[in-house]
Amino acid sequence: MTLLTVSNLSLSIHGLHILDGVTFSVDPGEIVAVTGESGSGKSMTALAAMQLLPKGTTTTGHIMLGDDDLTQMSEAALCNMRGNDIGMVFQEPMTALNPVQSIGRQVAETIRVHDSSISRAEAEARAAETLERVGLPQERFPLSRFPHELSGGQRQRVVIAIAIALRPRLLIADEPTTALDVTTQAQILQLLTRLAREDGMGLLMITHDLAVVADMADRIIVMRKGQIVEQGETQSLLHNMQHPYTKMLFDASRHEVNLPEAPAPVPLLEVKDVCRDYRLPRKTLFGQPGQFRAVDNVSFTLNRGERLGLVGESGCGKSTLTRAILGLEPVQEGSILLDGEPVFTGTKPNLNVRRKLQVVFQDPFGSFNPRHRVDRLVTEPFHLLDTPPQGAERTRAIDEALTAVGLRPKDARKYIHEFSGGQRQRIAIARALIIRPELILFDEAVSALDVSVRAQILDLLADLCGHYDLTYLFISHDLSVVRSVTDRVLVMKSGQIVEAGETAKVFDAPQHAYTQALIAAAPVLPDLSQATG
Amino acid sequence: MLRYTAKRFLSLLISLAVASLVIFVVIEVAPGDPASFMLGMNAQPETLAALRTELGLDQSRLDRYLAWVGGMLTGDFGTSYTYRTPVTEMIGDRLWVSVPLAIYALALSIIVAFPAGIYAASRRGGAGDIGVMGATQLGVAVPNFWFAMILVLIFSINLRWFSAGGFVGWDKGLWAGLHALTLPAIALALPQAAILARVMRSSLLDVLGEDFMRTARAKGLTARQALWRHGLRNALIPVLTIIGLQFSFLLAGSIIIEQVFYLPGLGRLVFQSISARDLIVVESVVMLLVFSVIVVNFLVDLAYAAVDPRLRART
Amino acid sequence: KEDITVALQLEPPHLDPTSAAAGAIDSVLYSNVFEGLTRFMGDGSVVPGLAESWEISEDGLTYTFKLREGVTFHDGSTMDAEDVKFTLDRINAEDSANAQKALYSAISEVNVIDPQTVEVKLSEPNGNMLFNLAWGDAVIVAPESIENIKQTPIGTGAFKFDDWSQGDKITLSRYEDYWGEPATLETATFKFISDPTAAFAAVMAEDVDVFAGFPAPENIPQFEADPRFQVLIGSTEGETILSINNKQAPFDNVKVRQAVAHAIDRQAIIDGAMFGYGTPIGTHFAPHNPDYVDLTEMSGHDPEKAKALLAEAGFEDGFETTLHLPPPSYARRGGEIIAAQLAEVGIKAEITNVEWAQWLETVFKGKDFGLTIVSHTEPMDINIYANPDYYFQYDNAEFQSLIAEFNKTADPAARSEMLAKAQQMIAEDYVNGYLFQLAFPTIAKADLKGIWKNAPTQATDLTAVSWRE
Amino acid sequence: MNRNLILGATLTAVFLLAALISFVWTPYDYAGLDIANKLQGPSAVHPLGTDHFGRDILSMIMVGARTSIAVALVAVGIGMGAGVPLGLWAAARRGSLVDEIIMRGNDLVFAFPAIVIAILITAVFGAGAINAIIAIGIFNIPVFARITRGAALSLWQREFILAARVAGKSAARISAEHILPNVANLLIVQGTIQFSLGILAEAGLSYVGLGAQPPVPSWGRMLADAQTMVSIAPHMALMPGFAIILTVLGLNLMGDGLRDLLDPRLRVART
Ligand SMILES: Nc1ncnc2c1ncn2[C@@H]1O[C@H](COP(=O)(O)OP(=O)(O)OP(=O)(O)O)[C@@H](O)[C@H]1O
Ligand SMILES: Nc1ncnc2c1ncn2[C@@H]1O[C@H](COP(=O)(O)OP(=O)(O)OP(=O)(O)O)[C@@H](O)[C@H]1O
Ligand SMILES: [Mg+2]
Ligand SMILES: [Mg+2]
Ligand code: NI
Repeated sequence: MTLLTVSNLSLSIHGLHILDGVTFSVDPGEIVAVTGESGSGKSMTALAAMQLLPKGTTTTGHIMLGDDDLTQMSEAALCNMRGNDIGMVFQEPMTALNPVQSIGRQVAETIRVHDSSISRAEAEARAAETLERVGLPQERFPLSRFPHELSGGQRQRVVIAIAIALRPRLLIADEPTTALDVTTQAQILQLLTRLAREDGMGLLMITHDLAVVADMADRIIVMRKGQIVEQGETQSLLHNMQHPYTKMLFDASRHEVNLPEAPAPVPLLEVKDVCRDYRLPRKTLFGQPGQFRAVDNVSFTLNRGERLGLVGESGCGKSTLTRAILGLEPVQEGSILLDGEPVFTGTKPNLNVRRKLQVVFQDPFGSFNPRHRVDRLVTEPFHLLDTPPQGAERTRAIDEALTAVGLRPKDARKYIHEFSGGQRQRIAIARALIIRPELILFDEAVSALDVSVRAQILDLLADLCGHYDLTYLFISHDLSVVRSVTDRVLVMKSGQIVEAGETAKVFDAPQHAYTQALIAAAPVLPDLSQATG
Repeated sequence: MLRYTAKRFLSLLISLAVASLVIFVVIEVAPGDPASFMLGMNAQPETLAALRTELGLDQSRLDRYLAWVGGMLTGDFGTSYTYRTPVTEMIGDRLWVSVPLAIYALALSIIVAFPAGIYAASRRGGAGDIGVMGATQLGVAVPNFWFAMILVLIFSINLRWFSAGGFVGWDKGLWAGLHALTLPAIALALPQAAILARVMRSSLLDVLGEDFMRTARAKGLTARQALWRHGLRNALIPVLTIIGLQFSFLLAGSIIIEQVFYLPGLGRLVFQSISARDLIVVESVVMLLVFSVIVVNFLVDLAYAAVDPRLRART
Repeated sequence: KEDITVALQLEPPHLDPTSAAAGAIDSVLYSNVFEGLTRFMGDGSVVPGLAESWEISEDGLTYTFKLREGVTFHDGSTMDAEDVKFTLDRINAEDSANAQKALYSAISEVNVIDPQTVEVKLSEPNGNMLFNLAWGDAVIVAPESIENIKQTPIGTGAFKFDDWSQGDKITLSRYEDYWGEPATLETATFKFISDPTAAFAAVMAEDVDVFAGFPAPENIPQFEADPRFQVLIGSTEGETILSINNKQAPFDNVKVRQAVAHAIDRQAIIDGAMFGYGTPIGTHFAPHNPDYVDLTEMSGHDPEKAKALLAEAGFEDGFETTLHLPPPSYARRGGEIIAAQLAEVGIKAEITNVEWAQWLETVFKGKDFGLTIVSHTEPMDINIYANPDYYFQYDNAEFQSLIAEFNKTADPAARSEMLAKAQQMIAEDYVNGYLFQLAFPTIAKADLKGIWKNAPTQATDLTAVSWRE
Repeated sequence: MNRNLILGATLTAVFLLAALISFVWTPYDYAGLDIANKLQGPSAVHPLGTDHFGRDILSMIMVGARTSIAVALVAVGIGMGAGVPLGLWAAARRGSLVDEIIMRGNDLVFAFPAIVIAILITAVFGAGAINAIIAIGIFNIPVFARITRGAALSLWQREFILAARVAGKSAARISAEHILPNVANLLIVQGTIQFSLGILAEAGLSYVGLGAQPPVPSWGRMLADAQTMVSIAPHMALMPGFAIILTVLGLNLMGDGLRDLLDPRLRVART
């Protein structure tokens, strides 16, 4: 018998259609993955199952949990059901917990709220047990801890503990790992799978990471614009995709680009023994302020025309290194030379060098002043030139840059909010290109993008390499992306470079234990061409 | 914590030092001489000179500044020019009116504002919300001295429920004291309550939109339970800031209200002293007020830590 | 009921009437706590106080006072001739802080004849001496208690000082060993309410039993209509005048001063600022005084004449000047009206509201003003016109010698004549704009009796006050 | 459009208009005394009645609006003029000594009891509109400095600022080009709030006699004059009281409305 049956669910918020005839089911012990582009209604489907929809929502259709229709239930009955029969794990571990309550209390609350006869001590004992199950043993993570005392992955486990404390029949997990680094992500996914398998719990998991989907789901649901475009058993769906959108999605995830050959090695950027310390607040009154070494003795050379990758988990110092190379912050030790000139002389950044450098950031939304038009935005680097182009010359430069990244010259008069995320990232690249820099730094430039958009940007990059002989440093935590757009790669951990070498070599035969762990943890899409072929 | 406290203490000392200098300079350049004020129109020159010597006004400004600051460091604020009593004693007396009044007003505004803010937030967009918010807009717009006038007109002159002002003294009993402070406290509390209710509401609304509130609901808590158990404490942090600011304001800002109700509080003392050019009293009271603001802010910071464990760790 | 709460506008700065000019000290303590050799009665007459009787020598240079028997200070010590000598010597001492030192400067010597007899010698005759000795500045104090007198006043009156909670109230209680008729009231509380609104509210709410010198005349009709209260409108020694800086151009021109005087409509000021309470005056003299000469006609309201005078003085188009207004409402309100009236004849008076301290500094001491409004509340103070350095800077040798002469004269008829002449002189010189004699409104509970109606000096004499059964 | 904004803007406009009209026309001379007709209640002749000198209250309120608005506006101008650059500067040099000094200075000004200082200032320099403006303006400076710094700090973390730095722009230039336009909304909203507080403050100061000097009317002084007459001529207190309340209400509503309008976060939440 099925656990959750959603039939013909349609949903609109203030008259705006969000979901349209969504029908699917989840069996006990089954893992069902929901995937699809951003805004396709995945989260809304999950919230509908919890009956926690935002105000002003109207629904039609049925959501059956066993024999009960959730859409018909009273609020009291729903409260009783939530947490007891259905547990839910939300996307953002940093904010999903109440910051001012200890984790023990938050877990115990689920237990006590549904059965007030349970004593506080007993509830805490059970909370401890649950936390143990999700890998937070009492010896190291006592109940009295507060959320801020835990890492993101650990917090996410607490959220899971809250959701599974009463062993619900169904667990809904809405993108439970997007905010986590690959190694932690692997642990969480493992945990969820175990829970489903061991307890016979139904798991409805929402994710946009197709590798994860393919890896662990029994069944896959693909959504687009509020509709289910395709669903089926994982293996059969993967090998026999019907809907073009599904195909496009999977293709884009696996997208690889062909880079032109790199020219003969001539050093362009030389980073020698660089260290960057952050001052920490003093611990004691007269004690020395603590130092945190975010970049620790890093050295490498980047040759002209070379495409270098930099990978490593979140917080390992990648962005700090970027800022040092850009000359935005001084380094404490070592030297950074571009074309033989230091990027930072004395206390001032060297404008001569700055001019040869540009950068593209991760956030396609935050990278632009919302109050300026595109022409003004992309010409900002002209400020570095002694004689910035004026009038017609300037217009030509803008047209050229925009055309190069696949936009139209007339986009120049628009504001940034009139563009999609992918288009914004193109504009960011146009801004980087406009003064023809010797070196471009990409700091997580594609991490925030949809898979399909990401594929386009990567293509653009490869294309530009052909036309402009780009030299770049590409920073990402996404190994598959780095693999396709770089010649050489550096692996960074806790501020140090632990491994360096040709990209293909490093990925196929990692030497350092950390690199191995990183590569092992990264979920990979099964090579479908092989299976079908 | 130690370092934090020490740092705060240092900035407190610097603030006080700067404040003392500013106050002294500003007050000293004010035209008007305490001695001639005391002696009035028909004062004889030699009488005046004698009085000036007696008050120490013939000393140089620097000497007087140093004497004043030196005295303060030993807890001696000097002697009032006009009243000839130790300033410390006078301030002490006045504090017995001003501090209870401030606390009373604050308590009133909290009692009104918290439920109103919570009610409005939980009925967001509804008639109740609009009603409460409209009332708070009005509350903020009403000048408190005008409100005080109206209160006196209605409750003292027409209904005669409360005395029109003055303070009976705490020796008449707690009840009598509170009764005397009721109208001034209401007048003071009105705008404060309105502001507080608004802050409470918007802070609660912010919290209600937080992810952890959804987590709480997913656990099976009702909307009300989630609000009380998870919403309030988090919403309290910005509210505390405002309360801290308000307390300082109430202590110092009640000058006009104390004037309307002729309460013998700090505000009136300062007002009288300014017009009597009782410089030493003005200087000392202003110093005290500055000090109290800094101390209250410090206490508010500590209160944050009590509410928010994240801050406990940092300090 | 044996207690009373009296409200006053001003709080004394301290409690020694002999070392400050503040009338507020007298308002609380005069006759209640402290007594002098002579004293004022409610009608302004001077009667024996601690001196039972006196003799004045022929030449007017020696006064021999016979003191009352059995007078004790509140600390139990007896009041005798030594105390009188101490008091008078202290006034004239080098470092004396007495505000009215000039009144007593004629005293050259004080001799104790026996415990009940004091002889006071003058360096020149002074017809005002008995009057001067009735002032609060000459009340008898004891050397034993002089040290703390500013906080703990010890006198000989019917009430003794109990407590002062600064900024709020002073309490007195009956002195059982009083030499004369003991007070009927057991305790008296003086509260200080300067704010007119608060004053009104306090009386209305019956928080106070008496408000002596009620500051808001506009509310008086309401009290009159209310059977709970009685309203006493008394007179004061306060000549309210528009003071003119006689040395500042163009006011050094008597025509200009005269124009100002004619521009002013006294009645409008009395009605507008004082709601009808106040007696018009035409010179610097109290109308209730038998020697008063009504000269109001000399400066009647006549804007046309004022304009003509201005034209004569060369100010066809008027001129600009300043008008400094101290805090009392007679000045602030009167000032607004006067400014409007002056504007009608072309004089533009820019109003500056000042506090007392500032007024004393800039106007009184600094003489940096064109016009100002102030009430001169000292009794018989026409002699200020004899002081060329006085803030309005009237310098007339003839007037000065007249006053000098007057001070030496003891003959009542001659004195009256001289006073009339003095009044005439300043009115003719249009020294200042003479507005009105300040009224002294007292609001009291209907069943109180024995309250002073007038204020011959600033006093709130409670010795005869009692509640009707 | 938003209800608050419309209501607020209407109220504000009414008083603004009244103030402007008063320059060319008032029903009566605001300073014209007519003691025979004092303390008249509202009537066809004097729509809002007359005061204790027989002056027309409507005319006085119109001219008083001028005073209130001028004082509050200039005080806000001072606060913004000094506070915003200070805030921008502090944010640009965050963590440095300059930042520390500016912020501590702010704290210090905040720590001073505003009303006491206002009274002191007017005691020192004399009562009058100009000094009231200075007194109110000084206490606006830290408000704007703080708001500006707070918003600017978070903007400095944004990547478009980093991009501007990569383009080699100086901190001053970035502050002017990128930071200021992006905090403008916030400043406008805070501006209306401070404006309304300024009107209240001016009323308070005038009430204790330290604001604009006669014969120029001011709402606060009208209230002070009315005080003792509340029981005989309540309209004298009610009219200027309502004028203050309605203006402040209008400004606050407008501030709220503007905030809703300008804050995209709320805009989304509302749809
Ligand atoms: N509270 C809301 N009010 C109105 N519309 C909303 C609300 N929340 C979401 N939507 C809209 O509903 C649609 C579906 O949103 P939903 O959150 O389900 O997308 P999603 O598939 O989870 O996307 P993502 O992968 O980005 O999380 C979107 O177009 C979104 O803009
Ligand atoms: N201003 C700062 N003060 C103190 N520590 C900092 C500061 N900025 C960064 N760090 C620390 O330095 C380390 C490296 O940070 P960095 O931003 O370079 O990481 P990253 O590799 O770019 O991570 P991510 O993938 O999350 O962007 C982190 O541990 C971070 O906490
Ligand atoms: Mg989602
Ligand atoms: Mg980074
Ligand atoms: Ni007189």
